[in-house]
Amino acid sequence: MSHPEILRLEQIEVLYDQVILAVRDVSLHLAQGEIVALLGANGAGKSSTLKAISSLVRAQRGEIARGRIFYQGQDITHAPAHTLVQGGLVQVLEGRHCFAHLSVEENLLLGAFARKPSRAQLRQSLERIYQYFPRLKERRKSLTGYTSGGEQQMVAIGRALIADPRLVLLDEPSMGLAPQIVEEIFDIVARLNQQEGVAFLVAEQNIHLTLEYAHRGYILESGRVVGHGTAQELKQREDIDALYLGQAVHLG
Amino acid sequence: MAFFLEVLLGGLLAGTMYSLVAIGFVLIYKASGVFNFAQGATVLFAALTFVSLLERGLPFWLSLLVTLAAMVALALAIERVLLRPLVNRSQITLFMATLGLAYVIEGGAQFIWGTKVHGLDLGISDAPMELAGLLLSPFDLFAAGVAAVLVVVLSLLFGKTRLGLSLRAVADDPLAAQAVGIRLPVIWAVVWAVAGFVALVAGLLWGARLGVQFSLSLVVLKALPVLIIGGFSSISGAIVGGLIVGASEKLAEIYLGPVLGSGLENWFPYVLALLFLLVRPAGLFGERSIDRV
Amino acid sequence: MSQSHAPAPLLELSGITLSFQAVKAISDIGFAVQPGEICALIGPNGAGKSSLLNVINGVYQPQQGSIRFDGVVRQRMNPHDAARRGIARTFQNIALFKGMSVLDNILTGRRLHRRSTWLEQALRLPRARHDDDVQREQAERVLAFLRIQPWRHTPVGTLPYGLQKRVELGRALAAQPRLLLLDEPMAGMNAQEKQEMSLFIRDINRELGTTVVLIEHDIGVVLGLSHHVVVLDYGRKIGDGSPEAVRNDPQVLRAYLGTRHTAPHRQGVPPG
Amino acid sequence: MLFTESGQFSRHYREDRRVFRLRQDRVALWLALVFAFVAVPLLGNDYWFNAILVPFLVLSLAGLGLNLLTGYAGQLSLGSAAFMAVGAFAAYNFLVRIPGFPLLLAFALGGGVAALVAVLFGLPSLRIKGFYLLVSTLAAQFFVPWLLVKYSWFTNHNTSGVITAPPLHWLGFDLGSPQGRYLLTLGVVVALFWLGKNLVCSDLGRSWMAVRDMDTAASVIGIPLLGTKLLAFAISGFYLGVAGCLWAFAYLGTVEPHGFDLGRSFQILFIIIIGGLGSIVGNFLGAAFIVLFPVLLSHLAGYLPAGLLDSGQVENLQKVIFGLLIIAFLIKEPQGLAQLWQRLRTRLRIWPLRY
Amino acid sequence: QTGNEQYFPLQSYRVGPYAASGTGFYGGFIDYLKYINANGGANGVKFTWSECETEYVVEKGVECYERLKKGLNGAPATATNPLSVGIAYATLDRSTADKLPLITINHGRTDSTDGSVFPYVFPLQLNPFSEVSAILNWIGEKEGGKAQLKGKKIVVLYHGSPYGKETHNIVETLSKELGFEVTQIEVPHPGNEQQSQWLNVRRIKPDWVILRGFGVMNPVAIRAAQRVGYPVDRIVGNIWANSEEDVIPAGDAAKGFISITTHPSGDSFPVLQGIRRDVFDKGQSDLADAKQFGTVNYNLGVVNGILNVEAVLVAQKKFGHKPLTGEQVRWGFENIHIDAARLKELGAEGLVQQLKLSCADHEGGGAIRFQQWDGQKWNLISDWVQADRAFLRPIIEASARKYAQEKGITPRDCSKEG
Ligand SMILES: Nc1ncnc2c1ncn2[C@@H]1O[C@H](COP(=O)(O)OP(=O)(O)OP(=O)(O)O)[C@@H](O)[C@H]1O
Ligand SMILES: Nc1ncnc2c1ncn2[C@@H]1O[C@H](COP(=O)(O)OP(=O)(O)OP(=O)(O)O)[C@@H](O)[C@H]1O
Ligand SMILES: CC(C)C[C@H](N)C(=O)O
Ligand SMILES: [Mg+2]
Ligand SMILES: [Mg+2]
Repeated sequence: MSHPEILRLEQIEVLYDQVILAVRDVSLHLAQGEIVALLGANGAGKSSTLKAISSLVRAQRGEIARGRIFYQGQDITHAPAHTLVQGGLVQVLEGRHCFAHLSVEENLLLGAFARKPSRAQLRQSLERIYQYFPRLKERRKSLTGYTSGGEQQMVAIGRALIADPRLVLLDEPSMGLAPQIVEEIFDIVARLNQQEGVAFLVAEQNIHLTLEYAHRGYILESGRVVGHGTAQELKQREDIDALYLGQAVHLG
Repeated sequence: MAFFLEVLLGGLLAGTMYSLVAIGFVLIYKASGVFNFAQGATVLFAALTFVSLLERGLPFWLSLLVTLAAMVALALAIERVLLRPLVNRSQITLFMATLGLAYVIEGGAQFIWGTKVHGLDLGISDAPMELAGLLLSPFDLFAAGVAAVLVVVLSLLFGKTRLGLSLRAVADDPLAAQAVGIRLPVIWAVVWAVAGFVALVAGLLWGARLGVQFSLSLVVLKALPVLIIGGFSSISGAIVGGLIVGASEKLAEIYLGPVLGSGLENWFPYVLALLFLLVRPAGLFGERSIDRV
Repeated sequence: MSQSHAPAPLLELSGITLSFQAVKAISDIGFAVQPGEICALIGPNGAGKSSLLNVINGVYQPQQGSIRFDGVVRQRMNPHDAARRGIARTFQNIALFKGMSVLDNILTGRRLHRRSTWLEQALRLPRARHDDDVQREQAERVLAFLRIQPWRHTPVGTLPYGLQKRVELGRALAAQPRLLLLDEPMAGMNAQEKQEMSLFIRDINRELGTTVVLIEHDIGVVLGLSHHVVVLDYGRKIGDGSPEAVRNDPQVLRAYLGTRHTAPHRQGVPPG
Repeated sequence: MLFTESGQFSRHYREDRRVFRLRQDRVALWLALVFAFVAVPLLGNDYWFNAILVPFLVLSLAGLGLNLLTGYAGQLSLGSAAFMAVGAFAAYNFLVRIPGFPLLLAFALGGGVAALVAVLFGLPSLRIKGFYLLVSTLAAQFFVPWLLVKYSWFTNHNTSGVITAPPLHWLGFDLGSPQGRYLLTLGVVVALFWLGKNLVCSDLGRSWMAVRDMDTAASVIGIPLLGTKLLAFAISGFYLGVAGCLWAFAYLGTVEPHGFDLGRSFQILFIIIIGGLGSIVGNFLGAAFIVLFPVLLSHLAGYLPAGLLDSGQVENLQKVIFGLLIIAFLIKEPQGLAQLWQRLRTRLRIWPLRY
Repeated sequence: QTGNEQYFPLQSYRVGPYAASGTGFYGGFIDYLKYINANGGANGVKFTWSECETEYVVEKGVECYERLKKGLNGAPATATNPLSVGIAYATLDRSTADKLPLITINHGRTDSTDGSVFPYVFPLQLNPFSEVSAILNWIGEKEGGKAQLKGKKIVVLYHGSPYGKETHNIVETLSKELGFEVTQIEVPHPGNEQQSQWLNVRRIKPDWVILRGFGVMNPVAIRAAQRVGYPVDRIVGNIWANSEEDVIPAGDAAKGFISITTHPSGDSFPVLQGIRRDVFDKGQSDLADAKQFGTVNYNLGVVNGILNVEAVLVAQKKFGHKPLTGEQVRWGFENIHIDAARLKELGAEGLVQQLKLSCADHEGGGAIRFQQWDGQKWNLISDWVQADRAFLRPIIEASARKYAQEKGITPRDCSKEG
């Protein structure tokens, strides 16, 4: 790719509780404006890799035991999480993680604060998110804890997008969402990517859908990168499909 | 009747003194979800530090400043040693950690400043004035005023500012808060420092009344029912709770005491709080816990 | 009651309305589930699917409407009664008992089948010991069925997501329910795991004759697995019928599936 | 090969269900019991019995009582001392008012009365959750001593509200000597621990943990929340009540209601935090720590050069260290000493291998 | 070591809610022992001691007791002085079994005055009953004669603990006897909130308030009195509401507050001068805070030292000039007789009252003086006022008999002791 690189991981190793080795050896890179898929079975280490990048592993008794991470050319291996957010690197956590006692709108606002926007800017950003997710506009005053699972997922994604990020780490964005919304989300991803050049690193179980939108992909197994290539290549690799991605189910 | 009013009024004013301690509690609960049992110990620490400095000849304002600095230092230390390593752990764990913290602060304060009883004179008279046939102490009025100011300022801070929203977010889900770029250590340090300031205010007022000594840390037990009636996460709840507890316990002691036996003031607020809870399980103004499946 | 040869429905909801302050989560919904069928609930996010399950097993109390389960009509259930009368369920967000082992979790599901009292158990009287063996055997069968024996003594909190979902299913299954309510049992799974899970659910239905009500967003799975689909949107029922009928209903397509799903799905369970 | 496990597979569920699955554990347990019942009474001295062993055992029992409620059933309580007080004063009244009342029966009934009171204060637990529940147990904590002080009937009209242990006789044995009181305590404690261990391994124990981990899910499974919680309060109250009897009669010999104050409740809470929430051996470990640690420190202070620190300062310092230890435990070893112990055993089991 | 030592196990407290009392008391006690040692000991027998912090907590007190009761390096334990009603109660049986005198100076179980039932317990100088009786005698005097008490209103404000409750019944009895109206109001421990109690006082408008407090309760009471407008010079603090630490925190509100004492403050007594010379000025004082020298709590410690040492000296006359066992010291206590001449020898005139103990009477004195706080120091405002001991004695004996019955104790026959 001719684009400059936005993210590079060099032989990352992630250790939880000083004993559980969740990521053994992951190296990968993303160019600016690229959508890259991170694929792998449950427990392969996708989420851990993403949290390592966004510096959130430490909040879960984990640490990056080895390796280095560069974001826009800077070493961010040990940078505190908030500086990354300010630098345009945000993560959508797996499992929603909304602020249950805050309203939907307050959740979104919090996502925007990192940029220290003016009031007018805030309004504007909010409107944009509500355009993406009209459902959220309806529920804007409700406490997020009482909204449905899918609504919470929208809040989590909206909260990340409102920050005008350069790189978004999306962890299982489709989980619990209705098919229509899933598509919409990927459409939004594609649009942001094309129009504003936002880069995405997406960990997702719905492989086929993901590979449709992604440019490239990496396959993780037991905390290691065991394969990578363009989306096209990956789609064609039957063996990988069978091994890690599962096949269409045939019920007798 | 006049006597009834006097009791009522006295109770209400006494209640605001409880609120002062309760506010510190609420602050921390609201901003980090920590049920901070060490708030009482912090009150002791603040008052003791201040008085000891005063007695060593520092002028009033300088002592205040130095004490404030000490409270900030304490907040930083707590953030570093306690909150940071325990981030994302269960609320019960954090609660228990504050029990340990209470020991550390209590022991530390007395280790540094000794166990002597100190008098503290803020220059506000506690001698009663007669107002429309009712006895009122200027000191009580002053304390009530301070509490009112604190409540207004802190409510504005929480309700109307971005900082306030961030604080509430941290209490809800520290991990997500980090993910949206909130600086947890800073938030915590700020909140605990503000709570330290509130503790100092409470410590000075309580200290002026009781003398500055060990049992200051026990006022936390008076603040608990206040909190529970008001709800853990509401600053105005702390005031309303304080008023309710103050007034009702005095009335109960005076009018119920002769029937049931005196000294019921110690448990009465708890039983009252219990009754409140049965009707409103999260206190008058508290956030209900959300458990949907 | 009605036509004699059609078996009476196991579960019949009518006129269910549920609102939370301003939000109307469910309005006037009614449908029936026949014994032995797999009924899928689908619909956009926030349509009220989970709320409906909560109504069925008494976690939420509807403001209006009635629930007929196994011939008995009620305005409301309470969770405990529902459990006693044979309704078990799993949750959208895994609700396992995190501090306990897999086996213990499954054993809690057997609770209502116990014959000995706590005092007998505390004193280890013979009846309690015999009871222990019986329940343990049943639990082992569930473990074997779901192929999770190797994790028997593992605390569930440390298991991977997919296995946790399976344990949760096991806990519900251990109760030997007549009606099994499953809230997105396959969310967050990859295709292979979804396939396994689908097979489990189908086996439960076929071999044990358990009636299943299931919420699922993967339309492929839904079509492949269910006998009967109910579609909700904004708290209303907008479709009710066989999988094929529902799939071709334009209203359903618009509200839920989105345009690209008209073609048979790329993944998941093909119909048949 | 003391710690070998080879060949010890569970062939029947019955074996799998045993309180201790490994033979060496059972052997160790029997050895420990023999040691405690036979060797200790022969070897110990007054100081050990009166000042260390008896309070250690009683506090372990109280810890178990609270652990059942808090560690297993997940209901936070700061009223443990109040339930101890109820047990002690109830038993006292049985003994004083009914001549010749059997000692152990009085203990059991004392525990029973405490259980009733605990249920009373546990009633709100269905509606009130988490920290808010503290208010209920704190209400008990303040109300009970007040009641006992206020109505002198409870203290048999003693002017200052203090009760004194009647002579300790049982089946014709005089248990008044330090050894006697130790054996009495040990016997009661061992029996109740056996019962407790069975309980937590039973259905009720699982129901408690289910309610603790997620009560909505528990109720959906068919666990009656109120009944389960109340039973936790009752059984916990019973244990604490019996512990209160032992505290009053076998340990101090005399108590006033304020001897069971909030400080004691905290102490018991610390026992289970340090020992390990939801663990049975943890209660012993925690109690041992709570009893021995201050004694050890103040002994150590005795070796400090005179004048360096006066005893008051040592006490303050001890407070600080104690607080820090609690924090350190919560950070490093959230499961308490029980976990540490477990790890040590695992090491030994696989020794000399490391993993 | 020489083996010529007599040991004091000190269950002291210098932290916790009552730290101020403990620090002064044990400071004075230890300083006195040092003073004696500096002057050759008790007939050559030196005193040793070790401290064990109880924090005023009963279990710690018990642990300390058990730990120290055996003596130190062969020096036998002399007597225990826990200065806590709770610890005293908990070690009462133990010390009797161990034959170690238990000294509860100015406090304790009143009925332990009866030495025939409580052979090893000594509520020296002033038991709680004598305390109230003497206070009422003085109030009577003030009102112009005991008969004038009739119809007067008195409020007793007491600490919610066994110590506070101890006098509940006797006050009622005395009110019937003397005809005054009494209201007894409990202040829950620790007593840092007394508004409602004082509002009650305000409603009752009593002629006098007797304050039976301890620790914080005292300054808080004084301030609360001021707040409800009750004159502070109508409050009489009891024997544990009489120190500088009780009034200083109350600030100006305490000016005019009256309390009783058995041991006036000040450092002009020869014995205190001696301590100053031989201990304090040599930098050997136990006090961390030099200002506590000569305060009420400190002086009580000195008095306690004087009486403990006196018991040893008395016993030495009978058993020889050597270290004595607890049992022998007990004999010493029962034969203490301090008259004016002896007081002069001790350099404690005005600091200690005349005392005569016996097998049947473990209190011995029963007199108090009154002092008033002027904002700086205590000024004595009365001479020794005696309690009505003859009136109290039968009540005490009855109570002791009841205890003996409960415990299955056969009382000693005091006529055979000597
Ligand atoms: N906070 C944690 N503490 C301990 N172990 C953890 C923690 N988080 C993850 N792990 C472990 O690390 C390994 C990798 O987990 P990770 O969540 O990164 O996988 P994943 O690929 O995201 O899986 P999934 O598809 O289920 O989300 C797993 O074995 C998991 O059990
Ligand atoms: N306890 C509650 N309090 C307030 N509102 C609620 C509550 N439970 C559900 N709702 C609201 O009711 C609506 C239906 O929610 P429900 O969880 O049933 O949706 P769902 O169909 O399961 O959606 P999803 O597919 O996203 O899980 C939502 O808008 C939700 O916000
Ligand atoms: C002797 C004193 C220290 C007694 C104390 N007032 C108590 O409450 O026990
Ligand atoms: Mg993941
Ligand atoms: Mg749902």
